[in-house]
Amino acid sequence: MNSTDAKTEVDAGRLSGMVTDWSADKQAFDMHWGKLMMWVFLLGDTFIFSLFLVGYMSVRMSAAEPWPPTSEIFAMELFGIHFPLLLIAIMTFILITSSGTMALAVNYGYRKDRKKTFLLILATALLGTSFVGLQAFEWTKLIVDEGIRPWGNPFGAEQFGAVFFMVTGFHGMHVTGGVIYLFIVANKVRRGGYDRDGYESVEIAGLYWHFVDLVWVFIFAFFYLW
Amino acid sequence: MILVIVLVLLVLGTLLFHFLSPWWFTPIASNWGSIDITIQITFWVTGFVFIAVNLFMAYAIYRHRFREGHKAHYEPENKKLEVWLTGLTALGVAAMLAPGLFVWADFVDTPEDASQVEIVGQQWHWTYRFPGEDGALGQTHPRFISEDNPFGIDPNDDAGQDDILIFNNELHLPEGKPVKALLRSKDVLHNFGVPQFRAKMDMLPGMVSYFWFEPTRQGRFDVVCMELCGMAHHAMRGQVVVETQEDFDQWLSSHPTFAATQSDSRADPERGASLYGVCASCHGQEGEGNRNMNAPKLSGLPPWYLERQLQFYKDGVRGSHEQDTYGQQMAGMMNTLSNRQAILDVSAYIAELPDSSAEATLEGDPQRGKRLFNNCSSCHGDNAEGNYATNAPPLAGQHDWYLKRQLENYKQGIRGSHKGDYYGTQMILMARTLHNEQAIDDVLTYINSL
Amino acid sequence: MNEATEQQHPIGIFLKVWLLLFVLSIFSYMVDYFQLQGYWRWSLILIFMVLKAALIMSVFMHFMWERFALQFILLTPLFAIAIFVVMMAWESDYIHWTRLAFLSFDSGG
Amino acid sequence: MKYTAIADQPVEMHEPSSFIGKYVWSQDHKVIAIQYSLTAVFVGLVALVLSGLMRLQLGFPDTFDFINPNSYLQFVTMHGMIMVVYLLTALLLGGFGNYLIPLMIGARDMAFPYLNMLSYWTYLLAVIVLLASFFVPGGPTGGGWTLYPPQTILRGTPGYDWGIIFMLVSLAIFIVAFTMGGLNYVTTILQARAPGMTLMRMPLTIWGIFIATIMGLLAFPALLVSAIMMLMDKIVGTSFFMPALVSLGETLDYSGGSPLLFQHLFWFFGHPEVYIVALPAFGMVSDVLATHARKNIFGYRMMVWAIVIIGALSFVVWAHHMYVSGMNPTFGFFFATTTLIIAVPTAIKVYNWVLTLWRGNIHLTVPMLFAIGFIFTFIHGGLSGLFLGNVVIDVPLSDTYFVVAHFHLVMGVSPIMVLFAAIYHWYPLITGRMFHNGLAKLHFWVTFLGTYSVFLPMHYLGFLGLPRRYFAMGETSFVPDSVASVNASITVAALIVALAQLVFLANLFWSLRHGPKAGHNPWGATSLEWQTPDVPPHHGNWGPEVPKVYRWAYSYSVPEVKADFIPQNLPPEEVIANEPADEQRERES
Ligand code: HEA
Ligand code: HEA
Ligand code: CUA
Ligand SMILES: [Cu+2]
Repeated sequence: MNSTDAKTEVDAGRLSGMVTDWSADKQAFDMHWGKLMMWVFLLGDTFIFSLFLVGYMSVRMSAAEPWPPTSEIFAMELFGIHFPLLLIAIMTFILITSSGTMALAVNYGYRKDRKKTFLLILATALLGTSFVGLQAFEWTKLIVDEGIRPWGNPFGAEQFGAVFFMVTGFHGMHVTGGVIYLFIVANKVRRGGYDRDGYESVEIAGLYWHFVDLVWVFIFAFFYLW
Repeated sequence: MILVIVLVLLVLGTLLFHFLSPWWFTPIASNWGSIDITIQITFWVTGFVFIAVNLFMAYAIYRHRFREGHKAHYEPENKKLEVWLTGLTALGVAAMLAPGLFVWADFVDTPEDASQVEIVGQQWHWTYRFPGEDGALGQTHPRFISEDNPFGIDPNDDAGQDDILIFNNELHLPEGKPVKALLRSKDVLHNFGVPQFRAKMDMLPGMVSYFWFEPTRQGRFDVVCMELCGMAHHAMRGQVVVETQEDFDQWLSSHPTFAATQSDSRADPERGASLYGVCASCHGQEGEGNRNMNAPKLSGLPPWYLERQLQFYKDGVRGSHEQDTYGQQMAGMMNTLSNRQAILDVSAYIAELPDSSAEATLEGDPQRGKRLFNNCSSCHGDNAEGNYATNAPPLAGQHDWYLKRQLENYKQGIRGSHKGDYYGTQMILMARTLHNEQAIDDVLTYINSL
Repeated sequence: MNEATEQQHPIGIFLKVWLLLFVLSIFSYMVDYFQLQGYWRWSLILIFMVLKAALIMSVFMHFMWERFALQFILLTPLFAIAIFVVMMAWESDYIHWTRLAFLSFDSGG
Repeated sequence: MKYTAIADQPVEMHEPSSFIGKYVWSQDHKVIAIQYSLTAVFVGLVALVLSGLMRLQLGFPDTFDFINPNSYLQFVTMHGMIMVVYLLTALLLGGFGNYLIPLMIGARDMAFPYLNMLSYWTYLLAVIVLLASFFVPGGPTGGGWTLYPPQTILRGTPGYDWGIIFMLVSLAIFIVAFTMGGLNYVTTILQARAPGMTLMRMPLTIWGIFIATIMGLLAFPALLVSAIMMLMDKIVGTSFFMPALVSLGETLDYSGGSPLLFQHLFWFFGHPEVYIVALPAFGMVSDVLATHARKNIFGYRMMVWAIVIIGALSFVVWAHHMYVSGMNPTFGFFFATTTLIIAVPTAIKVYNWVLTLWRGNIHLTVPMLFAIGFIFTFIHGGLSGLFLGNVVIDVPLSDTYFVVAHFHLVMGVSPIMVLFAAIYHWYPLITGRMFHNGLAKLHFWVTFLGTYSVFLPMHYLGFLGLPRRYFAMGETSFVPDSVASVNASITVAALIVALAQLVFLANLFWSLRHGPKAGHNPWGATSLEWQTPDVPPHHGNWGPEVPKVYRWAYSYSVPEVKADFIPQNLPPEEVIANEPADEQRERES
């Protein structure tokens, strides 16, 4: 009898290099459940955004009409100087900044430094808000000034508008959701809720926020710079 | 115990069914015998597996059925056996895959000497285009599509001018010559399928797909649409006629080039008017139709429809069925229209007649009629105004007694069953959805109300 | 990671990475500003993108400090995406070709 | 362990007392499972009725007034979509996943009970939206369950405006529901196992559900993305999937989109989806076979790896559904190869099932009957899949009834067989009573023989070249008249089978009251769900102590042990002098 016991033990051991984790009982990862769930969720979300971008790639590569000159369309006059992609650059920087503040927030969270954590999360949320604001501005600019519509535009392939509004829109929704999420977390930090049940929740919120930033990195490269 | 017997019987039954059932591939009519061979190979491999595994299972169930006090054998695994089985299976797979890939390699590259034909799909018809002398097809785009240019050929593209247009669903091909079929769709997905050819492929809007084959047997084959394309998917039929090179050349030369269709000698209503005198005796001066003469209303019918029907009467496509007594009368009259030009002229004249609306003679349930008409509206239009694109004549305003007779003729195959009636065949399938006289009356009552 | 290890990440590294991200973003912006084209543009954009992504993921999201088991299970599925991307690029190229070959886009109408 | 699992909490979780808290807004995985199952079976029956209507038209054309070309296509579409997504996926994962995961791995509940509850109610919303599409103007969509644009959103296809919108929205909602549930299943299986329950000691059921869930989390995004894009094409007027085209004579202002893009996205979801419904069935059937053959599942590790490999491979075979779609023909080589490779791990599973029977001590109980029926139909369906997988053979057979026959045997019958096996197998645990054996046997024979006689002939109609999704064949030169009689007999068989399902449902409800008390672990199974202190298990499942696991789930007929099974949680020292287990056995048999 015990032979089989021993057996299955060994079997588990031979599974792979990740012996200890995969062959553990109870739980595979010594980790907060919420955090693991967030990771898995982000994996799925990665698929969503990747597939959006693949769709974008396909329509763009197979389009017979020329693709609109992105950097020109998003260019801006500032004090008479002509900046391509200025707005986008600013948005990018804002998002990165917010990512930084969030990273610090998580770190201070684990140091049980309630005040700093709260303020940093708040800063992150506010930066996020401004990002959404700028995006709204960008949309209006594109729709009103440039006359770009989801179903067409003066510059060329009509998928341009479609993809732009869909991808940035979907990302924008993620940011908005994230901002709300952050405000809730921040509030709980302020009330010291996490001193009781641990600061992992802050890290989890952080994971989500960094992911939103991560996605933007790809959108920036593929949509605006390509 | 019963289970064991049943399993064995099922295996045997399946085999018997396989060998005895009359339903099997249609006799092949193309060069793709290699596909059939691949299928045979697959049959032997899978057949063996099917029999072996199932009979073994049956035997196991019999041999090791529950017996009191008896205990099962404890064997967590058996490496050797599993490796063997995996290996054998891999072999079996390879045995099926390898030949398949070779045939596919053959399938994807078209021989140099293949002649081109473009097959155009639309809801729910087929049309075809052959390259002219220059051997090249002109470029196309949906934005060019119009009544005068149904193929959407680019008028500025010289290569297109001499393209030969087949504006009906019958395609002729020479025997023993490889053809590369270029597939294009005006609207949605379709699939040009001829079971006897084995090869088939979807056609999509916005791009061009292809496949090649070589007809190896003379005859007339049915084309079925093999990709869901909406309500009348099942009624999207066509014909392929494989014949000798001579017959083919002759058939091809009887069709107009694109240039010809553009510079069509326009019809002359005046001459039409004089010709119409004869028709007026039955159809009325205004073409309003006459029930006592069983003559339908002509005014309000578009020229393209009149031209087609008159041509059908002339060619005996319509009015040749012995039960179609009234049609025969009409066919008899056709000698008064000596040639194509006459047909064009008279059609042009009729098209100018003031449209009158016929009075209703039937009454049914318009609500039910409306529901039933739902199907018809896809082709004939929501207001039964007719639609050139779907080859559907206007129905509104026509005498309901006439429509009723035609529907019944369609249902019984009196009309539309002639192989030359490219569009009627579709109507047969559709008319059958009106299961009884009541249904017909209801639809017509609704049409009257339009 | 549980708290004990968590606190061992010094603030410093986050600040460094943060700075690095800014620099990289500036670079990738410059690529566009100086209107680099062709392979240069492409390779640079991608390099900067990958670097930024890697930094955010590994440091900010603590990915580099996670157990290999987790890293493994989170990264392997991306192969599916990779294959899909390749196939779709190839496919789109093919579609584009048939369009140019058979459909007419230039001349008016 | 720092993050204490609910599973470790020594005290029993408080049980909600109010009816509402207990049965409606319940967070108990078992109640949620029942809710999921009942809803799924309900829509499943709707789809079953639809299949009956389709068969009526095909068997006896031009006889029924309520079926016309439009409604036929609507029936086909809704039938397919409901069966695949709203019945099978929901029942296998939402239903059995929810019920069995915590019980089989020795947890007290799902990792996130609240999320779990939300998941169900979201699913219900999806179902409601779906059924609502029957009542919108124009009726539900008739574009086929594959929803290929352009036709799905163009005039000429039934339900081209409201129907399709409702369908897409419903799917989006379903995906949200599935994600909430899926995250739960994955986290629970990874983190909330009982002490001693290593991954390689989990029953194959859990493995099947586990991998299927991961696949779902990665495959559904593709459907979501394509649904969003199509909604934009339909409502906003974008052109993702819509090239310039002339629909029924009118030129629409779309341009530049690519219908093939949708097909790729759809099948990137669609193929994994078919294995999402297959893998849990594979897992459950393995456990049923082992239990009722009183024998350990043969080659457990191979079985686990087969599941994992199948799951992985199924993400790189999607375009085998598109061999004749007009895509780049060179893809054929790649996808034919990957597709046939999948046959190997699948084959291993089939062999191991059969070898599990070999030298077993087979009790032909009802669950066992269904399990064996599954093996038979799955082999047949799988083998017919190999025809289609081999790209050249697919060319003549694609979009014919051969395909219909293939996927019905392999999906419309096999997993359904497993579902029945599973329902009968776990019925005593869920309700505490035995079902009526005679009725159950009747149900099996009719369903097994009936479905086979429905779908075997369809293969041959496919060889003839009968296209699928055809309202009527009419006179066609290559179709002999005898086909009409085949179709008629298929229809009769199908209707009989459908009626047999009423026997099944009747049995379920009758036995609730009148079935003999099942007692504790009637099948003498080793896995944890049967070892709960009380049957049916209460809220929190385990009483004061969560079980401790000492061995894998297949210690049947172990040598030198008196009883022919050793529960996973039976301490080794008790095994040799295995009185308790032994008496148990006597009592049951
Ligand atoms: C549960 C669902 C399920 C499963 C498991 C499968 C399994 C398989 N399917 Fe199927 N399939 C569907 C559901 C499923 N399919 C559906 C729903 C469709 C239609 C969608 C639509 O268009 O509407 C479809 C359509 C479909 C097509 C597209 C046909 C077309 O539209 O033209 C193809 C083509 O490759 C295919 C192939 C396969 C293969 C190779 C397998 C393999 O995995 C089978 C493996 C199993 C075996 C091989 C049998 C057991 C093995 C042995 C007994 C060992 C011996 C074997 C050898 C020696 C080789 N399937
Ligand atoms: C799980 C999937 C599933 C199931 C179970 C079925 C069951 C049946 N289907 Fe199928 N069918 C599909 C999935 C399924 N189908 C799909 C995806 C399509 C393609 C749609 C499209 O082309 O777009 C299709 C299409 C399809 C067609 C082709 C229509 C056409 O192309 O024109 C036909 C024709 O006969 C048909 C018939 C049947 C019949 C007679 C049954 C059954 O009557 C056979 C017997 C079934 C059972 C015995 C199961 C009974 C019980 C339930 C299903 C519900 C209750 C469940 C529990 C209580 C657990 N179906
Ligand atoms: Cu055209 Cu189906
Ligand atoms: Cu598949």
